[in-house]
Amino acid sequence: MSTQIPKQTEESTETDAKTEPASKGDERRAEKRRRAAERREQRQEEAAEKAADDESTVELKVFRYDPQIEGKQEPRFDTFHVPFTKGMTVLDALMYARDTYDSSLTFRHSCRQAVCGSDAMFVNGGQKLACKTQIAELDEPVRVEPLPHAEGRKDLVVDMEHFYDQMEAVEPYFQTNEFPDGELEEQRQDRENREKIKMSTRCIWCGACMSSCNIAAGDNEYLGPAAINKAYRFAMDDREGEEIKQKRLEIIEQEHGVWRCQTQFSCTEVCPKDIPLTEHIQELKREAVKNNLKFW
Amino acid sequence: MYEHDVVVVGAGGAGLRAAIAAQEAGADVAMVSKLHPVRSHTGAAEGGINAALRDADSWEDHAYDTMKGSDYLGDAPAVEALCRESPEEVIRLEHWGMPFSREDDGRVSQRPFGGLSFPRTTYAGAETGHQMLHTMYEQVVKRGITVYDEWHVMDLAVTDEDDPAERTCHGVVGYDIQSGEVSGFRANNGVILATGGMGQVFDHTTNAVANTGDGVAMAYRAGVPMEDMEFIQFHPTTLPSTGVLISEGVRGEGGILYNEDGERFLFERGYANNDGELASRDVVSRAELTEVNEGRGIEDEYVHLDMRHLGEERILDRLENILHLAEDFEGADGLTEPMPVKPGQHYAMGGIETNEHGETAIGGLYAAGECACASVHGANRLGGNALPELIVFGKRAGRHAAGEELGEAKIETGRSGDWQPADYEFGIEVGETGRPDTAAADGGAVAADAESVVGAAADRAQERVEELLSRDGRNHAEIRSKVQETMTANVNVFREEGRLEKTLADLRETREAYKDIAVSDPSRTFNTDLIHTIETRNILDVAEALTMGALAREEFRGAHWRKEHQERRGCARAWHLAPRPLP
Amino acid sequence: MSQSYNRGLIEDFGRWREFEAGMWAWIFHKFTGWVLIGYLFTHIAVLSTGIPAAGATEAAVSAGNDVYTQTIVSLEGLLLVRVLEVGLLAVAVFHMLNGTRLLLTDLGIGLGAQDKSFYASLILTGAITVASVPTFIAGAF
Amino acid sequence: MAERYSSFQKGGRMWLLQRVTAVFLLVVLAFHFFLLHFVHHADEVSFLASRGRMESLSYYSLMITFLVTATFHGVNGVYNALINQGLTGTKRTVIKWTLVAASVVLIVQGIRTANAWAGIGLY
Ligand SMILES: Cc1cc2nc3c(=O)[nH]c(=O)nc-3n(C[C@H](O)[C@H](O)[C@H](O)COP(=O)(O)OP(=O)(O)OC[C@H]3O[C@@H](n4cnc5c(N)ncnc54)[C@H](O)[C@@H]3O)c2cc1C
Ligand code: HEM
Ligand code: SF4
Ligand code: F3S
Ligand code: FES
Repeated sequence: MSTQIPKQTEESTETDAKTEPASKGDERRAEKRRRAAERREQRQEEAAEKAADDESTVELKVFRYDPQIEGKQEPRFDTFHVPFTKGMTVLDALMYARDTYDSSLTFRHSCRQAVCGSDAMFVNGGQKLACKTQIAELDEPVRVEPLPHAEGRKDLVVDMEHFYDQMEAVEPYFQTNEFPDGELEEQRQDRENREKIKMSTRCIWCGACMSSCNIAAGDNEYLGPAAINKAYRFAMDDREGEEIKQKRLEIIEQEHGVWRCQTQFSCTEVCPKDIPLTEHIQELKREAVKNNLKFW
Repeated sequence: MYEHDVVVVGAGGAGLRAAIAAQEAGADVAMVSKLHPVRSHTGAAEGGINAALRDADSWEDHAYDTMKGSDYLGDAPAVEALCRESPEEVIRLEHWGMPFSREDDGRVSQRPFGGLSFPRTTYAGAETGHQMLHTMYEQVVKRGITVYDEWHVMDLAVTDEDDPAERTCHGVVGYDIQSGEVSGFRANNGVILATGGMGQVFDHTTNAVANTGDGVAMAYRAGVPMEDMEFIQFHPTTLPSTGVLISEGVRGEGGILYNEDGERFLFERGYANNDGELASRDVVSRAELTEVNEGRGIEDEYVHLDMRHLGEERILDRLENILHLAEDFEGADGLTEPMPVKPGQHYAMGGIETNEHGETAIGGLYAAGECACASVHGANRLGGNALPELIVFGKRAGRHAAGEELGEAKIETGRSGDWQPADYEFGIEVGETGRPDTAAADGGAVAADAESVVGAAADRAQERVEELLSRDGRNHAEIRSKVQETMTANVNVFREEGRLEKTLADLRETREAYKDIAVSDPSRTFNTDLIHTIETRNILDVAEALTMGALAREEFRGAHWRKEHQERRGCARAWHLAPRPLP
Repeated sequence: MSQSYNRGLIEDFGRWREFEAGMWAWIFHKFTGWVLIGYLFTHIAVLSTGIPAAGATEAAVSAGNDVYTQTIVSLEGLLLVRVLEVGLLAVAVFHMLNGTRLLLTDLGIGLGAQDKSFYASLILTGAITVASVPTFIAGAF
Repeated sequence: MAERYSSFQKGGRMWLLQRVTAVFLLVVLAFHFFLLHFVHHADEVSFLASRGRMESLSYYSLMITFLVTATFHGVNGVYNALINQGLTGTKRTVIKWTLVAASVVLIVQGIRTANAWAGIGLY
């Protein structure tokens, strides 16, 4: 399965398709697509009705807060009316509002294509990547707020430090004691194994999952779905070898590790990269139990 | 003031690799980046990394392909370094755990790519850049390299000798986006610019919003020559509203381009009678724009890329990702309607002139990655050649800056004789970039010590911030979009002398307007209004250098099309564009 | 530096309209679990009347005149108690069914259908509860 | 970084026990409900009948295990839920021991009741 490939030829698409058979994540994507299509149809009908009312603008209600500016210290919602264009995303609308009405409207964004993970926000009550969320699929007015359970810094910007700390707490780097001999020798990995870790490597550190998880909200030390997923990515990589795997399991088994997860599935629902987070967490729990049973 | 041996500006692929290399060479290194490293635009690359890994392949073949693709404008020593070292760098990434796609025997997969004589594009699914970026960031975490993230570098701290070639760079000045603090970063051994692309010079680009060419502009203001700025790669199929790339795979599978009248214009209008949709990028981009310019574009903006006739099954099997892209970013359903596409800026072949060790003409200043031009891409870049450039030249710059001996460089930098943009007489006086804000305060202080150079630079930057925050004036958005409009209208795929000159005039006017720019948000925290204002000046500088290059290069070569000069000039070597002399 | 702005509980449950299946399942399971443990304590407390009852005469016991039997019979005679019992059944059945769903989840089974299995638990709970009403109410009038 | 995982809890043992007890409870609770509401109707309960059942050793031991597992499962569940809401420090220690004490009381009281029925002297 592939996303856009800039310079590929016909053959390469084939190789790609062969290498990576449809996985669970892909199924989920298909499911989401279907749902989105249904929603879209519904919206289109509504949009038609609306057009009759001459409503080609979108109403955005945006959370505003700045601890340094008098008058903004008390959080409030500002309303912006943005002309709707086909294909407009929440990010497009925010940028329009900022560039047209209020240049102090603040939010993080960069790639506009769901790879940099900067713009996870709380849109109409759900964690979404603004750049990957079509306005046409949302009910109006569109309410945009910063991610819940993170410290608000200003407008839609939240403090990501805690999230980064959790990500970095799981030793998120490849380790092995089993290096191949030659400099140019690869550490071979079979296709199944690469396939197994494929979805877990897609995380873009957006923090949506962490924000959606009630356990993470209650227990600040809980590693959280993204960090556990990161640990999964390495623990399941055969190239690291058994010894390191033991160490990995110890990390995720810490008190605020996998056992905290209560399979809420919220993380899996909101992940913009369709990573089956709950599944990965559950698999690690089982690995850990198996591992411990050996010593009982 | 912060102090390190090596300061790396930017934490994309090139910056991360440079930092790791410098650290391995024993230097105390810090990265300063306006985005958290994993947010860098390297993460958007999908296709792959070219490397001659297989026995049947050789780096010489890779070098040959690269040279040919560059329209023979690449510099041989740089191309050699790229192709020779790419395999070991790719394997190093593999040893760092990068999850490449695999063959049955467990080796990394490679695939064919346009312009390559051997399928040597190593890839990780359709997210090669993402995997590469994250793998390298993981190594940075492992090594505990200092990262100042969300620090925007405003300018370089460079001494101000009259001859730029005699100047020395002692550090940079950064602005902490979170706290609003302005601080100098002193670099004892060297500063490495790795600030990536400049796509925001155009209004339609596959590049990130953060790709504003900051490094290029900072170096330009400091007096470093720019090289090959006029060579910009445009991709023919990007989504109109966001610039998200639609892979050539769609056309490879049989997707068809239609104009508003439903004509398959590549054939029916004779742009590419043989290859049709599969003609090279430049050809297709130009054809699309001609259609739009002649009034046959849809909504006067784009053309249609239709894949419906391939059938749902085949689309879902081979091109499912395209469906998601079109739906997520354009709200279009590729199964039931044609997808809107238009050409978009994709890659800058040129940039800060460097040699094959990443050194620029200014002492202690290095550049690597898309912002640099060691000149491996010449007039056109081969797909899959940018990522190896990041790791090969990132590593070289990092090592060299850390003081490792890499031998005498074969490429010369800052050839003083070539500094005027060839023999071209600009019909119009170009705008004034002014001195770098951050040059040492007193003109005469040639022997100024590093500390005071950086200190003075920081003071100036601080002053500028205060001024921008306190005064009233225009908003950056207006100016930025003016630049983008004129660049897109006139310095895009098609370039005509008159319009290029008009662009210089426009830019000059915009530069005047920029003089009374102001920031309306008074906040000291996450003041993106201020950051965009600073970036807008960089966009202006880069746009100007680019346009001057386009005017000066009187030939049709690689990605550079000139109406009046449809011939390719005989001379093989590129000339270099001079930066504006300082007043 | 900047003061934080915490939207706390309002955020957690004020957006209940947006909750997806997994979240509801979590809330219900929590609720039913708490009800059950609460009931267990009460249950034992009520049953404890069996301790003094054990000291009653054999005749009293046979006649059902002991404290225990009296307590239970009088309690069961209350319609409210019967209704509460039906509620308890519903709670227990849901906790069991969803508990089974969670156990399967732990085994990595059916994660893709977690929303469907939650709805199934709900429907089954309803069905079983309704079906048991006659049995539970029997003799109450 | 390292301090983040300094306090290991042995192998998710509690987690596993929670599941194991759940499996057990699943069977026994169903049996319990069935026996006391469907086979014997609620309005027919009497000390005599209870005593009759409890006098069988297998029923007696089943009920004691039922009690112990249910208590563990329920109390551990509550404790977990509280930890997940961020219960830490002394508060946590206090609550933990309070819960343990409550469990002990519950189990002791339950056993005494069962003993009373079973005619075992200890109550
Ligand atoms: C959609 C797309 C697909 C591509 N596909 C391929 C491909 O398949 N193969 C290939 O070889 N190439 C591809 N490319 C090209 C390649 O990805 C880029 O050229 C390359 O990633 C640039 O890397 P970089 O490290 O130079 O810059 P970037 O990754 O853009 O990083 C720039 C860094 O500089 C920092 N920075 C910038 N300005 C400042 C400042 N003022 N102060 C502080 N920090 C600053 C940023 O925060 C960032 O960390 C693609 C490009 C795009 C856009
Ligand atoms: C009948 C079969 C039962 C099954 C299959 C079952 C299953 C489960 C499971 C799997 C959990 C763990 C949830 C998690 O940690 O993610 C749980 C939690 C719990 N159970 Fe049960 N259980 C059963 C019976 C009981 C009984 C009889 C009680 C009461 C004594 C009870 C009380 C609880 C409580 C209080 C929780 C914690 C709820 C929370 O998270 O707040 N359960 N149950
Ligand atoms: S796991 Fe998904 S939701 Fe969580 S940070 Fe990664 S990409 Fe975002
Ligand atoms: S939302 Fe939280 S509880 Fe587990 S399944 Fe996801 S981490
Ligand atoms: S802008 Fe990069 S993920 Fe949305």
